[in-house]
This record gives sequence, C-alpha cells and structure tokens, in this order.
Amino acid sequence: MAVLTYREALGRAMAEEMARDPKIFLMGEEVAEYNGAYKVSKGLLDKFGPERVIDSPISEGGFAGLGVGAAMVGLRPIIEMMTWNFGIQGFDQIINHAAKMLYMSGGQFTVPIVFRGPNGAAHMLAAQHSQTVEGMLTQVPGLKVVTSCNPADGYGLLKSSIRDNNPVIFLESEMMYAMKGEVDDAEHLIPLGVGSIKREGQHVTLIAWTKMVARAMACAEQLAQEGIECEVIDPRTLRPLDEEMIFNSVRKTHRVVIIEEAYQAASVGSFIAEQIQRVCFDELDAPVMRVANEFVPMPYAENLEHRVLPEPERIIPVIKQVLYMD
Amino acid sequence: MAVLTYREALGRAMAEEMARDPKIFLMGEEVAEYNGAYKVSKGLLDKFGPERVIDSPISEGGFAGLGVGAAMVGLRPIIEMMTWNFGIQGFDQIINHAAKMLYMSGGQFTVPIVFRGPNGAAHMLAAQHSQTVEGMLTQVPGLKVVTSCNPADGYGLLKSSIRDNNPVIFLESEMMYAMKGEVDDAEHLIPLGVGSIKREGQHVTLIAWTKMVARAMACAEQLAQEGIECEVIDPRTLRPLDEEMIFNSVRKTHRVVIIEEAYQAASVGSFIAEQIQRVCFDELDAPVMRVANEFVPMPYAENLEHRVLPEPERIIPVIKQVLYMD
Amino acid sequence: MSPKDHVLGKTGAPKSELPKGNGKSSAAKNSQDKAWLLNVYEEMCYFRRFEERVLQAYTKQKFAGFCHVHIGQEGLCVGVQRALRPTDYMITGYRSHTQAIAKGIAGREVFAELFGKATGCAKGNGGSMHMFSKEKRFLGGHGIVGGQVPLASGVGFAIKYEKKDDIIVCYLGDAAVNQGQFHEALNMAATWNLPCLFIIENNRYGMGTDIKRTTSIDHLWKRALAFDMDHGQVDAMNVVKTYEFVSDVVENMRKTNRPYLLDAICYRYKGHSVSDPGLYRSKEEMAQWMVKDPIIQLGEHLKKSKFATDEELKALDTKGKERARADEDWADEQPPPPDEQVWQNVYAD
Amino acid sequence: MSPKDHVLGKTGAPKSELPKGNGKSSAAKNSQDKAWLLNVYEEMCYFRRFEERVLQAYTKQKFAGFCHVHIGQEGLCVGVQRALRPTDYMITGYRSHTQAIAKGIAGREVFAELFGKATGCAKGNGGSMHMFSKEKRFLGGHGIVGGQVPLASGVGFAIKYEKKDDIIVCYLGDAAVNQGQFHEALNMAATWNLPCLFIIENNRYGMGTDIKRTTSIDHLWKRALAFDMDHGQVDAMNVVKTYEFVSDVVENMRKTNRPYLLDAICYRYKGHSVSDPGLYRSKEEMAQWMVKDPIIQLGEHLKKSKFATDEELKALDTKGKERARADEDWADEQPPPPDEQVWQNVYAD
Ligand SMILES: Cc1ncc(C[n+]2csc(CCOP(=O)(O)OP(=O)(O)O)c2C)c(N)n1
Ligand SMILES: Cc1ncc(C[n+]2csc(CCOP(=O)(O)OP(=O)(O)O)c2C)c(N)n1
Ligand SMILES: [Mg+2]
Ligand SMILES: [Mg+2]
Repeated sequence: MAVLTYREALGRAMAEEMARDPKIFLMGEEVAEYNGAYKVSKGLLDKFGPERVIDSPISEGGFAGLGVGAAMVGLRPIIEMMTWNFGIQGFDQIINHAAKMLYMSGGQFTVPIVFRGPNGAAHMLAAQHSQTVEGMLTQVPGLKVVTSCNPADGYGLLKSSIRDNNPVIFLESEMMYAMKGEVDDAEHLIPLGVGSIKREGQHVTLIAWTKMVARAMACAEQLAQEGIECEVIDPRTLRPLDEEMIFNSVRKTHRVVIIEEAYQAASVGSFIAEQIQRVCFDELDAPVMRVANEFVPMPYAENLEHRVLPEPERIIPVIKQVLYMD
Repeated sequence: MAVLTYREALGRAMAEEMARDPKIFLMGEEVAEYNGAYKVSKGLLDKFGPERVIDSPISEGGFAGLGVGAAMVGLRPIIEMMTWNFGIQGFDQIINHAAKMLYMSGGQFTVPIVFRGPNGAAHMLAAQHSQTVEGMLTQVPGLKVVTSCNPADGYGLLKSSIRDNNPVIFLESEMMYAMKGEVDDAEHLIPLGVGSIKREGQHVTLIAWTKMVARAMACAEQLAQEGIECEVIDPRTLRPLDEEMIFNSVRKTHRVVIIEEAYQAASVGSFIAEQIQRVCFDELDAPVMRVANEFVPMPYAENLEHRVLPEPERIIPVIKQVLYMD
Repeated sequence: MSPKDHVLGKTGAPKSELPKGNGKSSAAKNSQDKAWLLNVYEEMCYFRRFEERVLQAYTKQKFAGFCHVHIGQEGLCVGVQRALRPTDYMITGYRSHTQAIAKGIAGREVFAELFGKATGCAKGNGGSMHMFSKEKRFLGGHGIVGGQVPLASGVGFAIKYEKKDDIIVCYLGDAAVNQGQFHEALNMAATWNLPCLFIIENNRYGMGTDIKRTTSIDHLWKRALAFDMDHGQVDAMNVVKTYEFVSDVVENMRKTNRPYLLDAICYRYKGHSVSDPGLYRSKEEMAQWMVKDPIIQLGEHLKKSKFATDEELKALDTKGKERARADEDWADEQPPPPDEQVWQNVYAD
Repeated sequence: MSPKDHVLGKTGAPKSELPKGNGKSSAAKNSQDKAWLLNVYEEMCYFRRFEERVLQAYTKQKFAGFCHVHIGQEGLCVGVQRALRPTDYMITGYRSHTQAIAKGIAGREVFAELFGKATGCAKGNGGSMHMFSKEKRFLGGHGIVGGQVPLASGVGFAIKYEKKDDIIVCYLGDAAVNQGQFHEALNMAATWNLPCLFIIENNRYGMGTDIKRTTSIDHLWKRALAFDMDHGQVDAMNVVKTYEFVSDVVENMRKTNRPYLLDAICYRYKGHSVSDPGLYRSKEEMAQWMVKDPIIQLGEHLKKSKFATDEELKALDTKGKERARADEDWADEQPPPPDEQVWQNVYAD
C-alpha cells in the first residue's frame, strides 16, 4: 500500500496501461513537455517518447476528432481536455461522431477512446471555467461516463476505462489532484458499472460522486454526533449506472438526499431521483431530495462562489428535512 | 382567423417583428436566397433585403458567436440552425458565451438573441440528424428554452422570444412545418413561462411538448373510448418552466405520464418527474412514469426508427399502468 | 469562374515542387492503355446509372430520408480511386454512394443500405449518408459537414504511428472549407506531417449557395496557404487528368508523408438533394458544364483514339445500366433488420 | 526566430497596398511630440508596475483563481490604444488587465475586480479573466481561447449594419490561431468586409508550448492568406512603431471597412500564469528579448532625443508605481458583493 495523490494515481494508471499496450497514446494541450497543466501526465513523455505523448494545438474539436479517427483504425487514444469547459468545443466530435460510430456503421467501427480531464468548479475561476458536463454527456447513447472520488478509485477506474472498447468520458477535478490516499501496489482494476458504498448507515442514503462524496462524508460525520447514521454511496460510473446498489440502499433507509455539483435542472441527480421514485415508490418515507448548485453561472467572488456550491450548511438541513427533523 | 402552416406561422412572426424593429436581423445557412432549408424564412429576403437576411457560411460556431457579439452591442439577431444537430457545433458560443455574458459582466452586457431551428427526429435521417437538445440546454443558467406544438403557439411564442432580452433557444420540428392550424389575424404574443392545458381530464396527467403533444392527444382520444379522461398539458417553455400548471394538474389527477423525445437519462422529463415527486409526494397515487426514446443512437431503417420513438403502442400501456389497469 | 479557368496551370496555384500531372509519371502508362480506359468508362457509366436508379427509387418512395447523388461528379470519384491502393483509407461526407462502391463495397449492399435492409453495408442503421465498410477501409459516410476531416487526420496519425505507407483520402464539399474543424484538422496534419489527401469536391455550391457568397477567396486551394500545405487544383470533369494528377500526388505523399489539399473542380447536375429543384443555377451555367461531362469527354477521347466505336460505348453503358438494375433487384429481395437490432451495437463488448 | 526577424519589412508579408507605418502618416506627428512620448512612457511604466502589484497581491493570497499578466507586452497595449478613438470597441482574452485600463476602465476598478469586490468593473462576478465596461466599449475579458474572435466579428457586423465608421480591435494569443472559431470568424469578416482588426499578441508561447510545435507556419500572419485578408507584422516591443503602424492600418480600415490581421511580435517575461515557473524558456532567450524591452527602448529614444533625463524618466516610473499602489489601496477598502448578487443578472428583464 503506497500513499499516492489523486494525480499520481491517474498518472500511474496511464503509465501502466501504456506500458502494457503500445496502441495507447496520450494527446492533449501541454500533456508532454509541460507534464500536464495539472501534472497528471508527469513523466509520461520521458517514459514513452514524443510519438506516444503528444502536445496538441488548442483545437479541442480537432484533436477530439483526431482521436476518434485513430481509434476507428485500431489505436487506443487517451485525449486530455485541459478542462471540460473547453471540451464543449469537442462536443460535436464526442456526441455526433465518437458516440454514434459503432451504431451508424452497423457494428463495424469500434471507438476505444478515453476523453479525460477536470470537471466542475475549482476555486474562483468564474463562469467559463467551472462547469460540470456529466448531466449532458450521460444523455448520449454510446458514451460511458466515469467519475472517481479518491486515488484508489481513480486508478482502478481509469485503467478499466482505457481497456474499454467504447468512448469513455472520464471526469476528474482540479480540487482533487492533490488529495492523498492509499493505492494497492499490486495492479488492480475496478469494473465500470459498479458503485461503491463509502459509509454504511440505516437512517438516510446520501448519493454523491467526485468531490461531493467528501462533502457527503463530512455531513455524515457531523450527523453521527446527533445519532443519525447516513449511508453514503458513490455510483462512480454514471453511465452505466449501478441502479441496484442505489435501490438496495433506498430499500434499507427509505430516505434519500442526492448531493451533486450540477443544477436544479435535468441532471444525473434528477435522473437518479426519477428512477428511485419509480422503482422504490412504496419504499420512500420522504420525497427524494437533491442539493445542487444554485441555478446561476458561477460567480468569481469567493463569498458568492461559496454560496453557489453545495456546502454542508445547505446539505444538512435537507438531510434533516427528509428525516422530518425540521 | 387564418389557417396557417406551422412554417408560415413562424415566418409571419419573424416578418412582423422585423418590420417592428430594425435592429432584428436573421442569419443562417440558406435562410435568404434559398428561402430557408425548410422554407421558414420564405419571403423575408424580398421584404427586408440582404442586409437583414443573411446567408451564412457553414460555420455554426462562428455565426452563433457573431450573433452574440452583435447582440452585445445592441442588435437583436435571430440565428437559424438548419437543425439543432449542427447547433452542437455552436454549443461553446451558446453555453460559454451567450448564456454567461450578462452575469460575467456584472449585468452590463445583455444578449438578446434567438437561436432557432428544428430539433429531434424527422424521418429516416439516422443517428447524426435526429437528436433533441432541450435536455442539455435547459441545464444552462442564462438560457431560455422554448417549444411549441402548433402554429398558433409557435407564432405567439416566437414573437415573445424575439422580444426577450435573453438568449432564447427556440426548438422547432421538421415534422411540424407542414402542420396546419388557426392563427388569429390580430397580432398577439404568448408570454414565456406559461404552459397550456391542451385537454382537460381527471384521471391522469399526460405531460408533453412539441410533436409529442399530438401523440399524447391521440392516446387521450383512444383512451376516452374506454372512459379514461386524460389531461394533456404542454409546458411550452421548458426554461422557465410553468411548474404551477404541472403541480395543479397532478393535484387533480394524482397520476402522471411524461412523454418526450429524449432518453431514459437526464432529461427535461426526468427533471419534471423529480419536481413532481418532491412537491406532490403525498398527492401521487402512482410513480411518475415516462415514455421516451429507447437509449440508442437513432437507426435509419424505418422499422427500427419506429421502434425507438415513443409511439402510442408504447405509451398507452404505461398510462394504464399508472391507472393500475394492467 | 467559367469552366475555362479550371484547367490546370491557369490557377497559378500548385507550388513548384508539386507534381504537375504532366503525364510523365507511371500513371501515364495506364491512362494510355485501351482496356484500362474502357474499364474506367464503364465504371463511370455504371455510377451514373446507379445514381439514376437511386433517384427513381426515391421518387417511387422505396426509401426516405435524405438522398444526395453524385451525377456529374463521376470523374473525380473514379479518377481518384484508380490512383489508390486497396489498403489506402477513404472517408467522405453524406454524398457517399458511388465513392463507397469505388472503394470496393458491392453496389447491391449500398442499394440495400438505402432501402434500410439488414444486408446493407451498415446493416440498415446508416442509410444514404452513412455507408461503411471496415473490410474495404471505407470509413463512412458522415452527416456533419466537415466532421469527417478531423477523423481523417486521426487516420493519418494512425498510419504514421504504425509506420505504414498507406494514405487516407478525405473528401469534403466546397462549403465545408468554412468549417472550423476543417481548419483545425489541416493544421494538425500539416504540423505533424500526416499522410492525408484532402480533396475538396468543388462543385461550387453548398446547397443553394454559391461558394463565392460564403468565402472571400477565388480559389479554395488557398485555404492551404494558412498551413504551408502542399496543394493544387485539378479539372475533375476530366477523369484521365484527375487520375494522372492524383497518382502523382499520392506517389509523392508516400515518400514525403506530407498532407495535400486538392481543389477538385466539378459540378453536380442534380439538386443538392432530391428535395432541391436547384433553381439557383441558370440553364446556361448547367449547359456550360454538361459539355464537359466526364463520360462524354472520355467517350470522345476513346473514339478519337480509335479505342471504341459509338456502339461499343453504348454497350458499356448498357452494361452499367444492367448492373445498377441488378443491384436494386437484389436489394428489393433483402429482409429488413430484425427489431432486436435496435438494441445492438450501442456499446461494444 | 530571433528578435532581428521581427522588424517590419523583413517579413515580406504585408501586401503592397497595405500601410507601411512609414512615419509619413498623421500619426507620425504625435510620435515626434515630446509630451505625447513622455505620456506613453509613463503609461507603460504604470502598466508594468500595476501588473507587478497584481502579482504581489496574488502571492500574498489577497485573491485567487487564475492570474495572467502582461509584463513585457506593454508596447502593444499602449501603442494600439493610442491609435484608436474612444468609440472604437475592444475585446480580448483572459489576459486583460492592462488592456482594460488602456481602454479607459479605472485601474482601481480592475484591481477591485481582481479582489472580487462589489465595485470591481464586473461587480466581482468576473475576476481576472473577465474585465468588462459597456461604457468604455470594452467587451471583455474572455476565458475560452479563441472564443472572443467570433464575438468580434459580430461587433464588426453591427458596426457595418449601423453604418458607423468605428472599428473593433480583437486581441488573441498566438496559440488561438489554431482554433476553428478563429478561422470561421476571419472567413466571415473577410467575406462580408467587417471592420475588425484582429491582433495576434504573438508572444510565441501558448502556456509552455512554443507556437512552432503546434503550427506548420513560420509567420502567423499567413493565416490571413486563407481568406485573402489584409495582414501585416509589427515589432510590438517598439511602442512607437506599433502606434504608427496601427494608426495607418486603422485609418485605412475606416475607409475600406476591410478587416485586418496583425501579427504583433512581443514577449511575456513572466510565466503563462502565476502557477507557471516558465522553465521551458532559456535564460538566453529571455535576455535576448529583455534588451528589446518596450519601456527601455522608449526611454533610450527619449534620452537620445533629449526629451528626458534619467531622473525625469525615473520620476515618471515612480508616478506609475504610486498610481498602482493607490489602485490597490482603494480596492482593499471596497466591500465584497452582497450575497443577493448571486441571484442577480442571470436573466435580463
Ligand atoms: C455542420 C453542418 N451544418 C449544416 C449541415 C446541413 N447541410 C448538409 S449538406 C450542406 C451543404 C454542403 O455543401 P458542400 O460542402 O459544398 O457539399 P456538396 O453537397 O456540394 O457535395 C449543408 C449546409 C450539416 N449537415 N452539417
Ligand atoms: C478552448 C480553450 N482551450 C484551452 C484553454 C486553456 N488555456 C488557457 S490559456 C492557454 C494558452 C493560450 O496561449 P496564447 O493563445 O498564446 O495566449 P497567451 O497566454 O500567450 O497570451 C490555454 C491552453 C482555454 N482557456 N480555452
Ligand atoms: Mg458543394
Ligand atoms: Mg502566447
């Protein structure tokens, strides 16, 4: 068991996979000589050389499409989006091309590719640099969407994503790159589609992913003081979604709060809420509640940004509400 | 009362607004000399000349952005996307620029612009030409999202959209352009944010918009034979959303089926379902159900496409299910 | 521009170090060979007749959706194909029927795809805009204008990555040069020396819009200047010239690995798609072009060279007609895809 | 390329009919005027000192987020601004502090914006990357590389639509020329003759990447060749040359309405942003550029022309230093935005 940062765990996953399979290459802005804008690809250029670790021009649509074309003829690209805010420029290639190629071609052309990069707000980066994309990309048949909330999950899930034969959207977070955690020294993979129970509890189910898991855990700790036992579950892969894990937890606690860095709008959380009320209708003792961002573009000022994101002071009252403690 | 096609009603709305306000111009592919790929802009070039009705290059990102820039300095652009599938190339300008400009600039730069065009499947156009975008764009603070299901609504809502001082996504449908309906000869506007009850009924609420309204009505007629009275409601504007109309109908019928041309994924329907179970938790006699596209890219073959879209034979059993008639 | 401007050289375009299609190349041998020329003639007739049947079938409502045909542009499709190896890759836009056949897909499988049949070259999932064959290295058939261009750069990247000497031909329409993706893809291909032959099917119109109204340049090959990319222009109404020119370009590319932008001047006789009456073009303009018809031009050449008589040419055309009919007849007999296919191939295992 | 290559003319670029910045223009009068030159010198010192204080404040963690400064690039910002009218528009990327001030926004409001204060030029909603002033016609401050370029075409479109003779200056970085949006925007500006002056702040690096590694061209003005767009290159380390050249370009634009692409050669002394140590550049390279420092260059010129002594120049610099301090002091005193502001300006009435 070594203690790695989230960034190191992701870097290790890429290094191991690239050593295993020469068809894998990494392309993106600053990934090579600069070792990555966030240093996730640190050392990969030295290890694998400029043919396999490539600095791209600032052409998100172009190099997303380049990756798709390369994947169609047998390579296995990892495309880094410096952040997913810029990945929106690649949406045409991701949504219209990567996701549909296998189906459009009647099953002839697989597109084994990973699009990875940080997603969501960092700190005081304002409206154009603070967006999440899972709400949009989980809507697209043909795409898989993967998240992780700690180094071990990031490592195991990125390896599985790289080995998957479909386009995988792998969502990271600037706020997590420095997070430390134990990662088994032995190589191991975490299958896509299997969620993880981060904390057991019988009173209420908290559903969260990426950096919201830490917030959910913080709220759980705090409420434990008051004798409230929260079950914290992380679906990890949002497409495919481990619905059984979710339903089972709901059948146990009968109460749910979803915490996500999205909006009170169509989102992965709203979809999960819909599924729960549909499948567990008679099991629910309270409506499925959700704590999300305020429905505003992200403001810059620290006090305003803090007010927009789901913070414990906004989450805890909602948890108490589904427990009818308010 | 004149009978107009949907296409004519939209054209009339644009012509009246352009005559009223010289700051309004129309830009898009084939909108001028060709009179529009779907002839919605028929006659506008003759009426208003090439300065105000402009054929654009095939540069969706570019002319979407051109419209935003022009709107920032006082013009009121109408940008036609030949279809919204191509509009995805303009998502960076729509999501990162149009939607955020007012907020980012601390309230200084309004962006009064309409992005309009057909959305969703037409007939046998396959995966890259059959997508809906409301599930993605209603997620973006700063955007309004407007739909309509008949010529009269299209006319009144497009006029309001053009007069709105925010970026408005106006969603049309190739399948509706030839649809006929009465439109009042007198100018009239329909405010954004106000839904419409298309049919009254006490047994179950059907929620639908755009071409799904006609399908909901067809199902309602059919079920009326069996003595089931469906209430069919059309929110029309998906952002802002007329939640009160929805909740009031649910409080009356206690049963809901949402019919939409989206997927079993994060979607406007999943968001509406979430809101209903949250607000009307004790009012519901059955889970909120939703009939949507199969979660696959749109296939070309007619029999397959038919199987993917929400057709009455898939909708009616679900309605009966929430009525516990199965 | 009038057809006269299209002959090579008059453009002042191709950079000096570029192939001139001057007939001195190995390709020249073929293009003086009778059998080869007759075969080219037959294939062009077949493609013309194939597309005519496609239009009839559409009019008879035997299929629906969009339908874009290549009638008038056969010279480019055939001339380019003859300059390639089977291992070379090809990718194109939504106007893809005859290019797919040229690359080796059976015409009947293309017809079956149009009819949405299970045995179509995309199993009925793709339709007119999305012909595919992995075996023949035909990478589609794409519906988003310009979308295929970055994909082509990716294939070029893979060819270089694998140290092969194949190339990829990427067709795009004249109106696609206004797409940002085109620009990004060409920049990458030029910066990294990817073996991509970008061919602008320059039929001068994007739907109803003359390319002059949406670009500021007189010659589309100028787009290459932004990247110092090798480039040239060819009269694609002349199949022999096209074949020779492209042969030289490709030969050169295999040595240098450098990408190339070819402005191929051609003309579509029909509307953009079946729904387009094409009123934006004058009878005179059409006539001007039809005298340059690739099939007629080659026919005259064959007769002048005493390689064929009118009767023999007629016979080849009839053969093409029959092949096209056979393709459609076969497609008629094919079954539609089974309903289960809806849920297949969304994800790969 | 070595600094020497950057002097005008050596590029062989500017098309003959283009202004030469030959000093014969009306602008030349100013650039020989002592008061004018001293004022330019003072402003450049102020901008340098302003950005230095910004860096200190960031290091002291008085604010967070990204922070991109213009140190070393003052010659372009000031030279361009002097060539404009107050009614001209300006739009830029995320490296926007001093351009905002040059366009007329009070330095203290820029500082307050950095501190996320209610009285910042974007009320604290924007931050370092998003400076705005409707009154001063400064249209931001944008965070998406290349995103501002289509916006600029839109402003140019509006100027033409309203039949005004204003222009819009659109700054973009060298690495932004690889963006598809840039290409689409230039094509529209060239096709429709929109009065847009696109200025590439060519500091040769996009973050840690030498532009040579992501483009295939030696000179970025070549991007204009794809659109037959007027273009040129200027040594932006020389504020006077820049002012004269841009004055001629702008004068010409007001007559012709034609867009223009200017490749402005400059250099940033600091890292891309505060978090970047800038290890990808050699000490030698930095040194080579610092001898061309715009402030030093103008200082030498002022002394040679006997317009100022070292002491007088020092005094001007001190004045700039004090202005910058005053800006920060003012910003320190300002209140943060009220919480209600979170919900304001999401939608306009
Ligand atoms: C991104 C995008 N925008 C718009 C369209 C609609 N559209 C389909 S074909 C076409 C015209 C293309 O013309 P051109 O590139 O010259 O090809 P041609 O049809 O002449 O072969 C347009 C606008 C599209 N398919 N994709
Ligand atoms: C579309 C997009 N991709 C990536 C980024 C991240 N990014 C911010 S600045 C930058 C480098 C830009 O360099 P350049 O255009 O030369 O401007 P400079 O910083 O040198 O002024 C990158 C890659 C972004 N902001 N937007
Ligand atoms: Mg064309
Ligand atoms: Mg730079």
